[in-house]
Amino acid sequence: MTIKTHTAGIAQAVVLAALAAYPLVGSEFYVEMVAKVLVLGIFAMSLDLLVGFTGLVSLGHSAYFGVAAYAVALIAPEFAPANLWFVLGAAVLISAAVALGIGLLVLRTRGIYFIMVTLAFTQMAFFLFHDTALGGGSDGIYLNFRPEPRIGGWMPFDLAEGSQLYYFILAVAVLVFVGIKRVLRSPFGRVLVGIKSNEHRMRSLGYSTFNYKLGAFVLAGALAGLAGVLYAVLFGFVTPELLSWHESGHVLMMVILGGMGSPVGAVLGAGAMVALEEAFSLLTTHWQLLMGGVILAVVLFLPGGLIALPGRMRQLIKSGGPHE
Amino acid sequence: MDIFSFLVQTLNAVQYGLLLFLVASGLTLVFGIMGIINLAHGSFYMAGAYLAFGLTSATGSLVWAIVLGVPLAMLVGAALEALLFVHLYKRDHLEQVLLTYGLILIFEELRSLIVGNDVHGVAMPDFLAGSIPLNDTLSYPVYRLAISAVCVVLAIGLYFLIQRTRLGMMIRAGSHDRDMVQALGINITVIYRVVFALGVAMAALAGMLAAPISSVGPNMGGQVLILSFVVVVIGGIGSVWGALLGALLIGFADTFGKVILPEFAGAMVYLVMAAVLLWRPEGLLKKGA
Amino acid sequence: MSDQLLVADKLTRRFGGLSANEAVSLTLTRGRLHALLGPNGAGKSTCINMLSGDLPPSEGRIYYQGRDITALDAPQRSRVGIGRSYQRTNIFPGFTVLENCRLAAQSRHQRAWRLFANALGLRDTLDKAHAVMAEVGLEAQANRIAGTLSHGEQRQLEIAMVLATDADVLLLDEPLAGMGSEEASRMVGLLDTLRRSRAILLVEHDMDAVFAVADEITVLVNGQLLATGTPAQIRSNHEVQQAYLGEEAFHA
Amino acid sequence: MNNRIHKLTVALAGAVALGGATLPAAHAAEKIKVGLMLPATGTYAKLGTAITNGFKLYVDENGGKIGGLDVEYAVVDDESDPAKATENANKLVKRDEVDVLVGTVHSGVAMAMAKVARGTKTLMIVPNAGADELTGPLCAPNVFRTSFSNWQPSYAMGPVLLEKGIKKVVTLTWKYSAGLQAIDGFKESFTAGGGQIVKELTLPFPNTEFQPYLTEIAALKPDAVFVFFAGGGAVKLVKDYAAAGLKDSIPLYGSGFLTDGTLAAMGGAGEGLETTLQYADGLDNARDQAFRGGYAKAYGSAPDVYAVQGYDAAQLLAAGVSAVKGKIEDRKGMITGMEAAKIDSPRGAFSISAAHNPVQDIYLRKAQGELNPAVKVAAKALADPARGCRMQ
Repeated sequence: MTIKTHTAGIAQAVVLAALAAYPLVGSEFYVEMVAKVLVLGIFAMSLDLLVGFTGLVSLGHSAYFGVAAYAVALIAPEFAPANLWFVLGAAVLISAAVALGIGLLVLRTRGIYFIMVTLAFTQMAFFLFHDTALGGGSDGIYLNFRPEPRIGGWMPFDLAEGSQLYYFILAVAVLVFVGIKRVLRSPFGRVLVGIKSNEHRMRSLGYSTFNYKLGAFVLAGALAGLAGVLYAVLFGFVTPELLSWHESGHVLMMVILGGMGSPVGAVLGAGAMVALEEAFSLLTTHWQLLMGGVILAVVLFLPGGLIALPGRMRQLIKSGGPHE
Repeated sequence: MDIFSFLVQTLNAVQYGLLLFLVASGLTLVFGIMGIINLAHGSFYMAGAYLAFGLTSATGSLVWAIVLGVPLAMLVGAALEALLFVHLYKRDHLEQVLLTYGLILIFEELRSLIVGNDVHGVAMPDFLAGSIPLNDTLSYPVYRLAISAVCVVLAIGLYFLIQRTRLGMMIRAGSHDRDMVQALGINITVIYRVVFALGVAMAALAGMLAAPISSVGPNMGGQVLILSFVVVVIGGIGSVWGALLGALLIGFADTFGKVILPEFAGAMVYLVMAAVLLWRPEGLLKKGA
Repeated sequence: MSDQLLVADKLTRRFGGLSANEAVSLTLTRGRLHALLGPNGAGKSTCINMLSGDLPPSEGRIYYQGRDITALDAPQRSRVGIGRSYQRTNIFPGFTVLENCRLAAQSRHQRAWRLFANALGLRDTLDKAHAVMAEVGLEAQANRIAGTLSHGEQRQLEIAMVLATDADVLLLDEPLAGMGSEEASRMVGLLDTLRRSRAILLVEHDMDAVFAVADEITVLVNGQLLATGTPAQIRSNHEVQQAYLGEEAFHA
Repeated sequence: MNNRIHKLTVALAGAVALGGATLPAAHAAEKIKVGLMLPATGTYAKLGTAITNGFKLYVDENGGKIGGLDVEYAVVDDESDPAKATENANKLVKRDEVDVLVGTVHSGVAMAMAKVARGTKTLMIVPNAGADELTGPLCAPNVFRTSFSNWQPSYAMGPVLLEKGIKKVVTLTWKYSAGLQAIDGFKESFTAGGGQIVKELTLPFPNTEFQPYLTEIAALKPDAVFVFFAGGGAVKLVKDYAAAGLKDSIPLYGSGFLTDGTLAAMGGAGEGLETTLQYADGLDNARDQAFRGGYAKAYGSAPDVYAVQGYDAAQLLAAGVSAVKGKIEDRKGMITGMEAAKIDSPRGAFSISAAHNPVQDIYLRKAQGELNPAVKVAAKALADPARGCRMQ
């Protein structure tokens, strides 16, 4: 047990070191791609909080991601950089508020109905931005300047510079990762896991599970919003498609691919998804065929996701391999 | 809106609702009886439309296309069930969603590989090609009315199949308690295969019937899929009557939303769905209730 | 009378046109074990579900220490002090025995807002969990996964979880079901101890156990209360003999 | 600028992408690297193929060269997904380090591309997307377009209808930017000439349940209906419109995309439809005939407007490269050359406006079988007003 935690700790440190060193060796494009993976990793971790830990399968998580991204683009002045801390705080608060409003309604339903109502609300949010002039309509909206992390007259770093933006995103991702880990071992987190395991029993033990689920929903919405802010800052372009249910499905896929119920798995899933799409699209224009095949294979043969792969291999070796 | 327009819009709403029911009924059957969420249902609709296009070109008539196409779709459905879906019964909804999402990607790319990305049209049978004049400017296509009629016949047929036949009895039993049905010596494997094939055939039939009045092209399954899910969920999963009710409700919401509240037309369907589910979290006609 | 902890006053529950419970009244008193008897389908589960808050009554009221708690839902009733166990084992099979008990204990002091606190570092909760494991005799199994316990041990765990919630009213739905005789007698011993400081409602099929341990018995038939009284009164009640127990059971 | 070849090695355990080896590239001035960012999958896949074909046809006609330079392609499928657009554009600009970005069909995706092009000062040529903004508020020295602005084709329709004595029109389109901008263009010229828009109907994209609108149109009884639709939606609208019996009583007009590549699928319902576009079938010019012959020979099918736009994108690029005699490091010289270019297009010659949009003739066409032969020139050398464009 301790050896296992030990190796996991070492592995995490190695990965972190590699991520930190990457901008020194990688080209601009791939640095940006890794930054995107980190942003999607935050997004996936936030969804995992619902799907993997609380047992709430949401097909509408892109709403909070997209709303925050739009908030950044709309709050920021057109011809000058905004203050990062202000837009960040405001956008995350807005996502959390939207999640609270939607959560109050959707958490009354269960199972497949929950999946569908979350989808319905995402579609409504999508049409809000797609069909009105609010955020540039269907063509989307630019964020012309990256926000400045100004505190008074002091600017600790500059996001306009690619590698500094990368380190900022990395720092946020690490904070979210550590934060989620801590939340999961907190009394609150233990209750969420209990709800996933047996909600009925949790209620009869005295937990008003609705409130806990709502708390998880809002927290997940806020973190998705955080990812949305980073996305807007990274790419400078926000479009209604960020809110579409396809994006919700996409991030759900990341969670499953990596292995749900584990923050490491969520980040792993985001990385694997981006890498596979990249690799397949280099191979053929019909790359979605391959992507579909991978999804099928993961669901049929690797229910635990990538994170379960080492364990399965170990089992295979222990049992003497397939030939015995 | 004058009374004439109102009546015509009502006709539009009912007609559209019935078309939605046609697609959704197969979904709700598979859903309710087998407990499978099938996102690829829209792909079967698309496959039906392309089948109609191909077979109509080959045989010269949509009628022949349907006569040949429906059994073909059933065969494909049975094969898919035996090869893939049989692995899904013990899995949870999440995995079903993912697997069938993967299938959408595969079907869409296969479509692109096999028939390309062109938009096609399918000719309707000559005897249904006319229109009935409603007033001096507006007339109503006979074909649309014919589709509505087919939908009504199908709804009644489904009712009889489920309530009055031996297969229907087995289906109802299967949907309530699998173990008990097994114990009674009824072969559930066969029932599931038949039900799934039926669901696929119904989606394909919907695609074939809709082909002449829509365009046959890429991604045509996507829109229909979401709408039929909305219908099924509003109606109550597994309830055929619920699907009919849900489909008509959506038909009305969409039609009158476009006319009365054009600003919210895009979100209208989802608004209705959210409202219904907040009022009745398990749909209008919850199964068994 | 502060020792009357839970009072059910004419509880009625209808499902469609059917009455599963019709004007059932009972009183649970501290220090006494009250058994609920009745053939299958008599409405015992419906009754216990109404008391625990799993099912709202159609009519009638429920009082806890004189306070009307009819409107409270299941979690609220648990927090008031009403704990229940289930007929079908209802635990967290994937968690350790300790975590099962710890979660139950945590419910008394939930601290949901302390997002960054370590749940395992909350001493009061942890101590409570260990205490209840010791009380039911599961201390040695603390780190086992609950799903791997024997059936009897899982029933014990279920009781431990209820105890961890500090409930002073225990609603126990067939705690002896499926137990071997040795396990069962240990459980009966445990019930005997638990009764001293609490009020217990016991739904049970094992007639010997019921008559051995109960202070009071209520018999339900077809959703209606047939008789309430001491084991001796019930034993001699003619209606009960007719309707439920049968002559043989008594002369055996 | 050196070309780097990167291999993406993904360590799944850590999801760390590591940069790979760097290879010294061939001398830059000998060739030009063209990044084609077009849809190869999804609804617009067919358009993407036509544009690619058109572009490559010009290059092949010139012995594989553009302005004397060898052409190397880098291709990305943009899936018409704006959510992935910035990253896809970056793939070409930052990973493949292309000299020029060519794309795309979808306006939202093109907007994201333009953002990348502006940020990195990469030359960009838009071979289709009609968003007015691209050569309006978002115009930039390095962003050109060889297709049209949404405003252009429909603006030309206003006077045509007025000339026919049509006074009252209902408009119908999908509620997305392209549709709304097209309707605005029509409205501008039509109302300026005294026409009246009775009602502007919009339906949510990509919904195609037209029946309620047709009923409403029948009740409003306008002199004519003007629409903007393309692809499958266009097919369905025209068929539904005819089936509702409206075709004979209330004539239907549209921006030319209504009948481009869709007439066969309409199965006769589109016969006689009049539309306006920058290209038409059977144009009386030798350039077009040569182009059509070449295209048919190379790809075995007749070209469409999208192929022309792709072909002209290559021509415009060639003008720029020629202007600097192959020294493409001279971006400024290239831009000047492209601005001054007179493109000998199959659609008829056109020049480039100050905002970098074609100044071109718009044809009135009338559908005949599966073709859209020109009836006349509806607007001569029409230039987009380029509102909000401030070229730095």
